[in-house]
Amino acid sequence: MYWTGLSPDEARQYLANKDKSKRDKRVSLKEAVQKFVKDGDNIGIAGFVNGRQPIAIVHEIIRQGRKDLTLSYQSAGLAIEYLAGAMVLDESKNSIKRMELAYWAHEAFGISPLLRYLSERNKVELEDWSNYNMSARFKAGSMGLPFIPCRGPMGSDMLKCNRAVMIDCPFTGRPIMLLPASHPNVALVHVQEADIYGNCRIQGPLFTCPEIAMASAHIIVTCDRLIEHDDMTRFPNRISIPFFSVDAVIEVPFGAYPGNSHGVYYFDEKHIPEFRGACEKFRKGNAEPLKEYYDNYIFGVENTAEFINKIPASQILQVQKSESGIRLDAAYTVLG
Amino acid sequence: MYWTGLSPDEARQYLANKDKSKRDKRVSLKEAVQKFVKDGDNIGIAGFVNGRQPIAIVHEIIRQGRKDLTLSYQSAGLAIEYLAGAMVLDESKNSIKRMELAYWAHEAFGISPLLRYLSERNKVELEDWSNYNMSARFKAGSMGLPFIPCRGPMGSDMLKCNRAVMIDCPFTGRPIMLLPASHPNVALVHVQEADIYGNCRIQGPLFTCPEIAMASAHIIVTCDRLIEHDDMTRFPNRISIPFFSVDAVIEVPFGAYPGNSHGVYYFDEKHIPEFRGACEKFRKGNAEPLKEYYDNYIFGVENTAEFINKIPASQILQVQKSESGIRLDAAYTVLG
Amino acid sequence: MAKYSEDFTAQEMIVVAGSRTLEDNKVVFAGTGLPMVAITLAQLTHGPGIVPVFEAGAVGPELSRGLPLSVGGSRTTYKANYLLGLNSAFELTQRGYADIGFIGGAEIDPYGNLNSTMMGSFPEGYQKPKTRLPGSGGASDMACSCERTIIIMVHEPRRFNEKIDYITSPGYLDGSPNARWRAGMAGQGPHRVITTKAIMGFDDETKRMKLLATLPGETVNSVQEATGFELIIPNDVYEFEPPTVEEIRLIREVIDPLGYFVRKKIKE
Amino acid sequence: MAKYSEDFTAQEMIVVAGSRTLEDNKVVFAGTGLPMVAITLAQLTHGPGIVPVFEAGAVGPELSRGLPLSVGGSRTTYKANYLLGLNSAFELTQRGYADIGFIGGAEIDPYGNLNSTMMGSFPEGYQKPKTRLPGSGGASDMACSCERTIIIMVHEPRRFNEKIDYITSPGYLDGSPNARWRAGMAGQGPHRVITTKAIMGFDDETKRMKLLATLPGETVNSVQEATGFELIIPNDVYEFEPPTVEEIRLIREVIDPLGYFVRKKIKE
Repeated sequence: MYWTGLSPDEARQYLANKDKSKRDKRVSLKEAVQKFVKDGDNIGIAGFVNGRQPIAIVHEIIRQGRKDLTLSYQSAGLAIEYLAGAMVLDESKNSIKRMELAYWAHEAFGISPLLRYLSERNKVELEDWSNYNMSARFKAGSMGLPFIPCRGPMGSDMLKCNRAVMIDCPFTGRPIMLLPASHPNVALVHVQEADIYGNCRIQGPLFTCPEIAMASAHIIVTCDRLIEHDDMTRFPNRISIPFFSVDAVIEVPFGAYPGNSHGVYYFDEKHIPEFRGACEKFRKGNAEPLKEYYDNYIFGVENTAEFINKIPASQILQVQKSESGIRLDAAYTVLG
Repeated sequence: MYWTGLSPDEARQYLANKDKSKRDKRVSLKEAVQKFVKDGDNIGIAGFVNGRQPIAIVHEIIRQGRKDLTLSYQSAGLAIEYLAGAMVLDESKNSIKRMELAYWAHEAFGISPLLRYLSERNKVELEDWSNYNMSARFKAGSMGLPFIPCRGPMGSDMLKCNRAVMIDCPFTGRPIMLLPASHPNVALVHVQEADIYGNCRIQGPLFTCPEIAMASAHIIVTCDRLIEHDDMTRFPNRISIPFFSVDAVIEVPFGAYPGNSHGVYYFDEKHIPEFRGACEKFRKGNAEPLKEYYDNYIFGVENTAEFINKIPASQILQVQKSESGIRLDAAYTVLG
Repeated sequence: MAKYSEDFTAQEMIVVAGSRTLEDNKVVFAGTGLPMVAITLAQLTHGPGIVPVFEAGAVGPELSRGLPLSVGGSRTTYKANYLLGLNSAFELTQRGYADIGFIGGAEIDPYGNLNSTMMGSFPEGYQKPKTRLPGSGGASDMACSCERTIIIMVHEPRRFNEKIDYITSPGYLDGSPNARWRAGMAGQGPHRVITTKAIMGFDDETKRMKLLATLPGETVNSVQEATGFELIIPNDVYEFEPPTVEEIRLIREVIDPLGYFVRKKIKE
Repeated sequence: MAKYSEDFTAQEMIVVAGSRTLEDNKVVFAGTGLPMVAITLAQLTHGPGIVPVFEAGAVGPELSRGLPLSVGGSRTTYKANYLLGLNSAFELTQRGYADIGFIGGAEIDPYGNLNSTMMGSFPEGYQKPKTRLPGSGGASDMACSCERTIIIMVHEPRRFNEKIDYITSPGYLDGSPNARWRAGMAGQGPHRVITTKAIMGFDDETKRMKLLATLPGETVNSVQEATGFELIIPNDVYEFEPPTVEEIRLIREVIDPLGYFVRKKIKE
């Protein structure tokens, strides 16, 4: 059995020795990526398809350049497409070595052009799992267990090429599947609200964010807004990731744009097709639109604020206005 | 391997065939106990020590009389003590056959007199586990898994007399413990707020209540207050037990008294010693105070409202006043 | 006004058929795309008590805030009755809470096994497929653990094959007796296959696909011709009731006015 | 005013010793009773950054609302930084988030194995013990999975035995090399044993209990006499600094004015 990222025993030891004190973890996104994302890392990508994907962190990784990454996620869209786009444009600067995944596409916005491009050329090693498999693998990691049992997908061809193990249940005698834990080197997580110590409050579906975060050795959190610690601890039942798991907290408004951040902004139904369209053109042989997209929106800017500034204000106002998600449970004070 | 309650396959089949429609589930506590609690049942006791224990339901069970019960819980206090008291007073009417437990005592209020009485006379079959073991067994049940791995307590004598199985992890090669799922016939759960369909919002520590509820074939919920369905679904992230798991909902103010219901009332620091003292006297040979206690507070009343009415108002006001727990996240409308 | 619509697309027909197949008051685990549209239509017509479950975490929401563009999108959460994450949604399903799983696929075999992973040779060509598809997502989990599944497919010969390239979502596996039970699965398997041409079920004995009804404009022959393997054709194949004017109006005006899932060519 | 208190009980001494053993800024998983009092004292003195974890679910609360009467009581939750349930608390612990577990027991052996289940013959007498104790609770989980444990005990000969009747919470098991690792445990095992008479640790090689310090009023001999097995007595045993006036004041006036845990005779 081989492990990507950390093995369960390594992950335990790493965390046991980690400084868990409650301290101000605000840094710049540049510093956070410099410090916690290394070439060759296994990276846990939080969010789900195009909901709360860590877009701002991924853009910064692309600007800095990282190679030989293993990407672990259940279902993802934009975050992976952006990393893949950077790879196909300049493999010497950014590259994905391997993916442990359940789904890479964009649901209503269409399939992933670059999944087809990369896999049909065998440029990325794939390990297919189901959404529950990947979610449960992170869950096992976050629980400190080397594996977790699961009832599916038995009989699927996924089992022929992934590390799941079938056993006979020692209690019922029936076959059951065991999934090895996933412990990424670093988790990239975007949430609506965090405090300066790293406590995170997630609105709407939690996806697999708490599990991915707590399974990983390091966690970078971006949030749409930093709030007062006391506003966070007033509702402890609503804290989804406790401070001591988190290494870096960065307030990045629109950090999941052009995807959906529940209760804050909806999908940008113009910008997602704009980016995806450029990827599709690349797949069909025309690299220029994708190159232009990156030069304009990623390499041509310093940060997410500048990226957002290039989007027509009407689009930004629209994604805020059309967001139907549940707003905050309570009043809060935004940190100035 | 033997199962108490339902086996994993029985539990799956039972639930697959169950009516999961969203319908008004209010009934009287009498009816709920008549319908869902049978002689010989494995009963999952929710709450933790003396916090949110299902006292009102247990008192009603005692009034109706149930025999040969298996009680499953992590740490419990009053709920079990009440059932045990009923048993020692009249074994022909109420009896506990077996307990799957981690701890039975009252923390600051002292040990359990009747655990000593019953076990030292071998009147109850015991299966010892740890708090995490029992919690994880319910969790496995609620997840639809026949077992769940766990890292403890290896090397403990508990493993010699319970159904845990040690295996070598197929991924790391290291020993790990597997816990069989627990699927009680019925879960007894007290929460602060529920709606008429059975959705439950728990304030403060969740204990193992969601897992016990969702592992069981039937669930009886008592709540300190019924609230409007729309007030419940306004904060879906705070719903701890979804309606389709629940069979019966009963508004029983003070349904966990004399224990703590987080945010509503604190421990009654007078009444708990009063009851526990009667149990201790019984253990030491004087049955009279315990008999009087039951005649006065349980058999002599019809329901929890009458029980509460026998407590000095000053005590009731005190447990409300001294409760320091977190109050509701939001305004709500109490159903009239 | 006429009861039945005279102008509808194959995609609209599939949504109507899917919707009508859903019983009221059941818990329905919804895959992305057409299943979401069909569930919404059912809720607006005969099934107001349907409890949708979305794998990203939302359970029992009202789908009245517009068509969700994702099973994790904000519109899946309005007045939800439970809202955690993927693990909790799939755990509910394993436990037995999901009466129906509603999924799609790119390719299907006679036993209802689905492929949404890759076209090409497997396992040799796994790392270099001819066509790479998005992957399982939650479909294989639903296929295993929902009590029954309903499958939605575009009906083309290349998608209906005696042998598929890759089994992503297990149906009745090789069709042998109790194959699913012996494999360790909890759910009972595929209940219906709804396509652009027909409604199909499965033979109780052989577990092979069986024609139940032809959709408007189709015949038993046209369905068999569009199917890459031999269907069981019983004597009582019936014609499916065409979409009503009201159903088509709801799809076009209320549920998917921008045509995200319904007017587009169906893709996986 | 004198720095040191001249009037304190054995229970108060144990709380002071427990408190001083806790480093600031560590995550401390608190068993019920005296450990809760000791953590609160540490937070009020040298360890304001200690992060308490309670097995019922509360993580990182401020313990300023009065002494919790239960590890699941409302007073464990004020300004908590995470608040789910037992599974989540123990999962954190398995994962490596709990630096210290702080537990008690009724009986202990030289390797730090604890009994809080039963007195009598085991396994024959399991269903009819001589004395039945409350059971493990979460102590055995803490003993296995917290990175280190601190044990609090009443120091009486009958509680310190070469062989205990029942191992509830594993220490170093039989003391053989890597016994805990070989058994599959994640944590490193007992760090300190704090009693009404002494502070003890464990020998690195043999894993047997070793006297480190005597509490005020005790000597090496009085400690050994109160111990039912032979302690390792190194040359550098020191006298533990007596409780300060301020520590005793905090216990009596601020933390446990009603004497729920501290003035009572310690029981398990």
